[in-house]
Amino acid sequence: MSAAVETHTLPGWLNALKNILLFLLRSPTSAFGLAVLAVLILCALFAPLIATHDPYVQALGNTLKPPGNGHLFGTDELGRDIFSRLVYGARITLTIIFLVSIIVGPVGLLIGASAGYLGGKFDTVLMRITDIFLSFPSLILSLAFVAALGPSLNNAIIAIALTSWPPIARLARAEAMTFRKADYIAAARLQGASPLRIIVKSIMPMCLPSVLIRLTLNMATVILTAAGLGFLGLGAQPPLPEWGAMIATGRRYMLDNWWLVTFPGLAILTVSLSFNLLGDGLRDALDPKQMNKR
Amino acid sequence: MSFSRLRLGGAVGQLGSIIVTLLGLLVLTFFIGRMMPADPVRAIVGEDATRETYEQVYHALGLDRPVWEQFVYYMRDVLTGNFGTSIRTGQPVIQDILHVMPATIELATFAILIGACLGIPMGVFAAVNKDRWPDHAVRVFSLFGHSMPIFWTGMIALIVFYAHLDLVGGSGRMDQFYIGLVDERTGFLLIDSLRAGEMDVFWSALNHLILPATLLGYSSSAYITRMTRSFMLDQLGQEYVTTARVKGLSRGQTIWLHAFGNIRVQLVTIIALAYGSLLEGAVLIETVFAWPGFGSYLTSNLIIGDMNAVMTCVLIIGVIFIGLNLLSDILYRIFDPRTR
Amino acid sequence: DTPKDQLVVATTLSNILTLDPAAITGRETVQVLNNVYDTLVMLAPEGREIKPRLAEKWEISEDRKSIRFHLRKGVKFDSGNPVTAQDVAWSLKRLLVRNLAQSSFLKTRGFKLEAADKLFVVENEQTFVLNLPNPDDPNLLLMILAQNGPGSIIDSKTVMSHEKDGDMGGAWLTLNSAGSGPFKLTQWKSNEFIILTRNDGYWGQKPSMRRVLMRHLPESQSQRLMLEKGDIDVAYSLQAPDLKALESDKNVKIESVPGSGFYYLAVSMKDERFANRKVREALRYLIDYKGLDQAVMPYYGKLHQRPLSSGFMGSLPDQGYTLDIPKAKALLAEAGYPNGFQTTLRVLSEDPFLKAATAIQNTLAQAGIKADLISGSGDQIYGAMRDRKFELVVGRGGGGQQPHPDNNLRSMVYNPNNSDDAKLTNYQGWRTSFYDEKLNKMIEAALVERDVAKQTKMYEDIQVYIDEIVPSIQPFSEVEDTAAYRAEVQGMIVSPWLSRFEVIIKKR
Amino acid sequence: MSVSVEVRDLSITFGEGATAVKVLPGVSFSVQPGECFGLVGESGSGKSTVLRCMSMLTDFWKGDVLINGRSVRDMPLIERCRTLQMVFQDPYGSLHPRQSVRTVLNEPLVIHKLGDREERMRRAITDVGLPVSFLDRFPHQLSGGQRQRVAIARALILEPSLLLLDEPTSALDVSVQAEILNLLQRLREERGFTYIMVTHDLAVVDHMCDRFAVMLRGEVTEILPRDAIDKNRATHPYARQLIAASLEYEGAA
Amino acid sequence: MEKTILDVRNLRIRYGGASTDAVRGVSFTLGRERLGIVGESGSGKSTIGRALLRLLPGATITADSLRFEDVDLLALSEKEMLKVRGRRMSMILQDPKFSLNPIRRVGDQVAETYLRHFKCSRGEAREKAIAMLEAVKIRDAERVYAQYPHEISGGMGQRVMIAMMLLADPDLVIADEPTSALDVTVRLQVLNILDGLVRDRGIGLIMISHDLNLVRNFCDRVLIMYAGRVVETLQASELDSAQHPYTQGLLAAQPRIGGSRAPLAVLDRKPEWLEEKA
Ligand SMILES: Nc1ncnc2c1ncn2[C@@H]1O[C@H](COP(=O)(O)OP(=O)(O)OP(=O)(O)O)[C@@H](O)[C@H]1O
Ligand SMILES: Nc1ncnc2c1ncn2[C@@H]1O[C@H](COP(=O)(O)OP(=O)(O)OP(=O)(O)O)[C@@H](O)[C@H]1O
Ligand SMILES: [Mg+2]
Ligand SMILES: [Mg+2]
Repeated sequence: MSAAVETHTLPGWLNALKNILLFLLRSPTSAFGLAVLAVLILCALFAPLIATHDPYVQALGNTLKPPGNGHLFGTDELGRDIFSRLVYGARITLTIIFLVSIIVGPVGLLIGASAGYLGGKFDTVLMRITDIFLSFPSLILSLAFVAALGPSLNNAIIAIALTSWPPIARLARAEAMTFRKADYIAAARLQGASPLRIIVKSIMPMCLPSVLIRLTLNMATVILTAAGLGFLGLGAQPPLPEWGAMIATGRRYMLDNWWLVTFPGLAILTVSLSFNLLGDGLRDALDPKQMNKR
Repeated sequence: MSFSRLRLGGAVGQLGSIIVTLLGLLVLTFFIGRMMPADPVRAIVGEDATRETYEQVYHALGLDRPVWEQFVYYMRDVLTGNFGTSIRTGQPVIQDILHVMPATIELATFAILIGACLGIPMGVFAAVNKDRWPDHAVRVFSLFGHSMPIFWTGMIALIVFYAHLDLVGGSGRMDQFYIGLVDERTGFLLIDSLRAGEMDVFWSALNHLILPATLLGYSSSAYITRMTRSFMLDQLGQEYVTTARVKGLSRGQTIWLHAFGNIRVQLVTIIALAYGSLLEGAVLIETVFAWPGFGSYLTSNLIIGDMNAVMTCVLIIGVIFIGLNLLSDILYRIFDPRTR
Repeated sequence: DTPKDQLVVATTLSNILTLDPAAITGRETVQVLNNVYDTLVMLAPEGREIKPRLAEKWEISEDRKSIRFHLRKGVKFDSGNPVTAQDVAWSLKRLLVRNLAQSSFLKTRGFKLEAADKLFVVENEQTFVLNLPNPDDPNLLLMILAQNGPGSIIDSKTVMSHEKDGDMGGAWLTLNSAGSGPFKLTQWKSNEFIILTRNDGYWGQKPSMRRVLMRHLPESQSQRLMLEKGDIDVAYSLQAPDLKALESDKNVKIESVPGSGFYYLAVSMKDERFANRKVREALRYLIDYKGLDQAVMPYYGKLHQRPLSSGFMGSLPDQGYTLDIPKAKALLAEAGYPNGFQTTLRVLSEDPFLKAATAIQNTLAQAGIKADLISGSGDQIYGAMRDRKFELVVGRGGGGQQPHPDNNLRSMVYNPNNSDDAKLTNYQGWRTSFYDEKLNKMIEAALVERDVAKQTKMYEDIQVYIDEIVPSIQPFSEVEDTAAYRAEVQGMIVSPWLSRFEVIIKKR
Repeated sequence: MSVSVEVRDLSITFGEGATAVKVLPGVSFSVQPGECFGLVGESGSGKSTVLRCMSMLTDFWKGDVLINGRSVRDMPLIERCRTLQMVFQDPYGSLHPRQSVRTVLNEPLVIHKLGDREERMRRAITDVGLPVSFLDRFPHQLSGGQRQRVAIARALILEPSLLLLDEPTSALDVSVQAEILNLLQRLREERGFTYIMVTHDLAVVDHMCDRFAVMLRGEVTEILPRDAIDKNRATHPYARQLIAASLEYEGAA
Repeated sequence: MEKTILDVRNLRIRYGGASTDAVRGVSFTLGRERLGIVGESGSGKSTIGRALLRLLPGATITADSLRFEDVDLLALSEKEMLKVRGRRMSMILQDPKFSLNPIRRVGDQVAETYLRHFKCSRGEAREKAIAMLEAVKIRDAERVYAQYPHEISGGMGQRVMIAMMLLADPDLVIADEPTSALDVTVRLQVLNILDGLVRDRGIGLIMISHDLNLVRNFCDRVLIMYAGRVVETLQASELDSAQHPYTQGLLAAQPRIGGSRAPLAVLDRKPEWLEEKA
């Protein structure tokens, strides 16, 4: 313990971030996840530069061309370049992930942390609501919401968000329950901090790592759910190049024109896999248990 | 999914919370049903019906009453055990569900068996070899299963194993011309066909089951593997494991006699949970494989606004989850002396 | 392979909600009932002329106000009860009592339940007289009676023995059959399968199929794989790419036959932009008829531009409209929209609708009309149309089940009352808020014209007039029904409206 | 600014119905201004519970806790916080792992809207014998003893008059314990704090406290002056046994 | 000191991933005696204990000599090690709350040691275990045998641990802070039992602790550790005349019953202690 006092020059959070990144890069699998994520972000940012064609322009005379001949991944049933659509699709995927996460993270965190910290009736009511949403299979719940609100990308995002906050809230609550008895919370109460202040300043930061991990792993699920909605015709509307929708329309041709579904399928698989790997790596990097270790 | 969701409070509060949850589920479903742009009347009377016909059916379905009244009537019926008839099939909803549920149970049971047999050993193996190559290999293999868009892999598998290699049966629960040959007693085709002594039907059913079940099993094994690994890591870090080793137990003995014994209940819980979500959530694979199961029943009824059927399905899902809650509570009581 | 004496048909059963003839909707159900129930008369699979079935012969009265049917002797229902004129009258009256989907066929022709006993008259066991309430074309009524649903003759004794709470056996008939057709309904599992078994007491030629299995297989690719392997005999819901691929399989035959109705682009004339005739005319030039016909519509429909099905009395050849962007732009400019406008285009999220809509969206854009696609389920798309809350729709419809021009015209352009409250949702004219008094009169007059030559001319005139006024609906393709079947299946009648399995044999 | 404390018939029950446990059947004692009062007893005897009740961290107890004659129940939150503070047993658990020392010390100042924050923080941190540069450290960069000092600084920054100390040194090494005990001793001399100190180590009691209460299963069996330890002048059998064991353990006669 | 049981020379241990050695060149020998190891938290006491049983996966252990009776601990394969662990050398872990498998009966856990090392039936192992439980002065051993860890008190749990580790009659027992989680009163009882058993069976005992009072009363010899090194070795009785300033500081920092209330002496850690040799 005497040796535990080290000197750090970087600000705390930056240093922590650096450490986490280094940790992730050390493991080959999470490094892979990071790399794919980086590629995805680059694709989304520089889509116009990377794409070889306009993703929306149809060429009815050039439909269903196999990969090659100027079309890296071939063309679809309306003669659109699949590679370019995939590249632009990265934007949609990222938008979905981003929006869902920034809705779900804070909402789930706040609900869960409040329920866990305050306990009692408040907890009971919130957790019943959470239970209700949780006992609904998420795909079906999103389906219902999308069907109710009308199919569109935004509604799909809302629907997915609606279905993904409960597990996060559950997790945050479980974490909060373990912290609510901690002495530093008692100390904060003794200093006169209001419950809201304690939740925001003391409980939420403690739940953050596991919520972050969960969110990352959730992103994989979000991608799959969005794709599933697209597959069922309830996600992004044509002509948007959403990957799931691309598979849904492409599957009619898959027996003869394999490239229509294979590339979007691989894209979904790779991105979802890399988010899973990343989340798994983060779990090791941010493990709250390790963090609390003395 | 954290399994803490299964650990409801004390036995007394449990009944209350069960009722509240079920009621909440129904309210939510009812609300969604109201918001749906689906028109059950139109489904009944068709596109070309006259206004008069439309209104007659509208009235007959009770849709002209205030919403709360409809809900109250519905609740009253449910409490007396009457779940109504489905608009889409014209049958009592319960009868429909008794028909679709076995199909799904058959699929899900097979899937979960595959998932557990694959997932548990892999999870233990990964935990024991944490951060070494077996761990990474298992991680990639299992997360792969977790990341597959199952509708895509399903289609690919169908093409490869059915169309090209001809190893397995195609869509549906059995070959077409066997349909209707076996009386539906239990609804479980494998059991019914054995009882009837129709071995051809049995093999055909097995042949059709294996592919979707394997796919589902693989994807749920991912979850089981990850959870097993992390449970196992928790246990392996415990001091009692060291105690066991100090006593002179070998690694294998420590792992299987001590550590694994302590994750049994958690494992059963998450497997039950995975099973539960397979029962309700295999919509996509059921779509791809034309499997006449619960998921597609619920989905198709949802889309046309057949609310009697949807509400009953949702109730059943609620009951399944509550059942799982109870199951895991009971298991904890049985296996974990600390909770006795 | 499938057994020699069984027929396995893959199709989509999700539209089948009941098998009660009074309540059915949709062509899949008609296809099932065609094999279970007999009608008084039937339409010949080729040419669609009216042929005897249960009625050996019939006479139309001089004043064209009644039809007398003479029933075939010795025909029995599958229960063993004889088929009598009472059964016929009962079956028709039942439609009005039940007042469900199929009742509209009679009600739109003025039949009312109160007058039922005067309209459906049993002269004796073998003779039935149908009195028409309104001046009408009796041929059209014969065509309606030829269709299963309104025309199904049901075994009244058997059904009434299963009556519950005055439903005239409705609950029982949902799942069971009581007809005199070549097959009887053995089992129906919603969204799964329907099993028909041979009626050994059938009065006509004995079917060679012992059993017919209609299997719900919505996935086109699955159907194709199974058809290729011989696991099914007939495939009904194949999509274009799969049909195209199957063309080269010599074990498989593909047949397209005229269906009913059209694929069209409809506008809502409630919207002031589309109330403008010039705008509608511009839209006429913004559809790539040829391109659609070649790239999108094969197997689903064939090029067609008039609101009258080809082959019907008085039908005229197409006007020959083509995609003409400059002309459309000019028309738009005249209408005051030189830069186009923003709108929405609703469409079913299925083939070929979605593809057609995507293509139309593309051509509209070339004239500056930016249409956002809204795709969805039937309720979302046609529901909006029924509520008159839409801008553009790519849809399908327009009558034509009865091969009579009136059937098309009423569905497409007729609109007796354009007020919102009228809720005449069965008229697409009303749905699109299209109202033309003169046209209504012309349609009504043509129907009751006795002289066939005159009548034909009148229908031709109507089409010319329609072309002038530019109605709210522009067809671009005429519906075709397509099925693929194993080459050994012979005697296949593809059109679900007319399809019967009784003559099918398998030659191996 | 020394305060007197009076605890009368403090009782508390955890749980409800069949599972209810009366943890404190009724505890009474009083503490003079400026006194250091010890609470000893076996593990689970309710020592911490008494402190948590006094500080209103647990608020469903019965009885009276009077500070300078005023019931803690009647004190407004803000005033209560500025009258009594608590130091917890486990220095590893009592600091928020994600808050820097500065945040830890700043929070109470913000809540109580006190000015001169920087100045107050500096004073607090130097008072507990840490360099000012430690303000920017996080708990994981501190040793156990340093953490405990920060915890004490946090308690001091609101300038309370009564400190409740729940085994403040039992998680620490002897050598570190000595530093903390010295610090507490010094602060008491300088500021006249009143301490109520829970511990299980009679040597610590002997070193720090003026009087102490021996608790057994939630009850105060006996209140003894400090010098009763040495000669084991306790009368209650449990108290005698406890003192005897401690004496034997120390190997001192 | 009749015979050397353990001979450790220049033991160095480095945890995988750590940048410095946790134990840096520790040497000592052990006969049939009770050896105390004291030192502040983190000085490497437990690490030595665990290293002797080769329970540190991923750590690098080097030593000039690491002999236990007739075997070289460093050279043993994992399989051979299984015969040493529990049978010939065992270790009493600190906290019974965590060191017992929570879902197995304590008796079974004790009997498991016997079953593992001797060919015998379950019944025999059970008898042995009960006898051993009685030997550690557990009243009503039959009943306790069937209880689960959460049902017994800390003191009992610690006795169960002792019984479990002594059942196979090892020659060397390492006790890693066996009583630090216990109340003073219970602590004494447990120590007395341990002391009695060691005396009766004549085995070597290494007592790891950070409590000077404890080693003073229950050990023959004491190693004082500081930062991974042994800074001083003393007879327990001569503890008060320790030479090393660290040891002296520790002794002085301790408050004593009846001691003066003057401020306690505070350790002033000197960097050169890190380098000094014992
Ligand atoms: N929130 C609670 N609910 C139920 N029982 C409790 C609660 N808090 C404490 N107890 C019980 O009250 C008793 C006294 O606990 P307390 O923590 O005050 O003991 P203690 O004397 O401080 O012990 P230690 O020396 O171990 O800290 C214990 O038996 C404990 O189990
Ligand atoms: N698994 C590990 N990985 C890396 N370093 C470790 C590990 N376990 C212990 N250490 C480090 O090794 C050093 C010695 O630890 P050890 O547990 O032996 O100390 P100790 O003397 O037993 O302390 P205590 O009195 O707290 O039990 C410490 O600096 C500790 O941080
Ligand atoms: Mg305590
Ligand atoms: Mg240690």
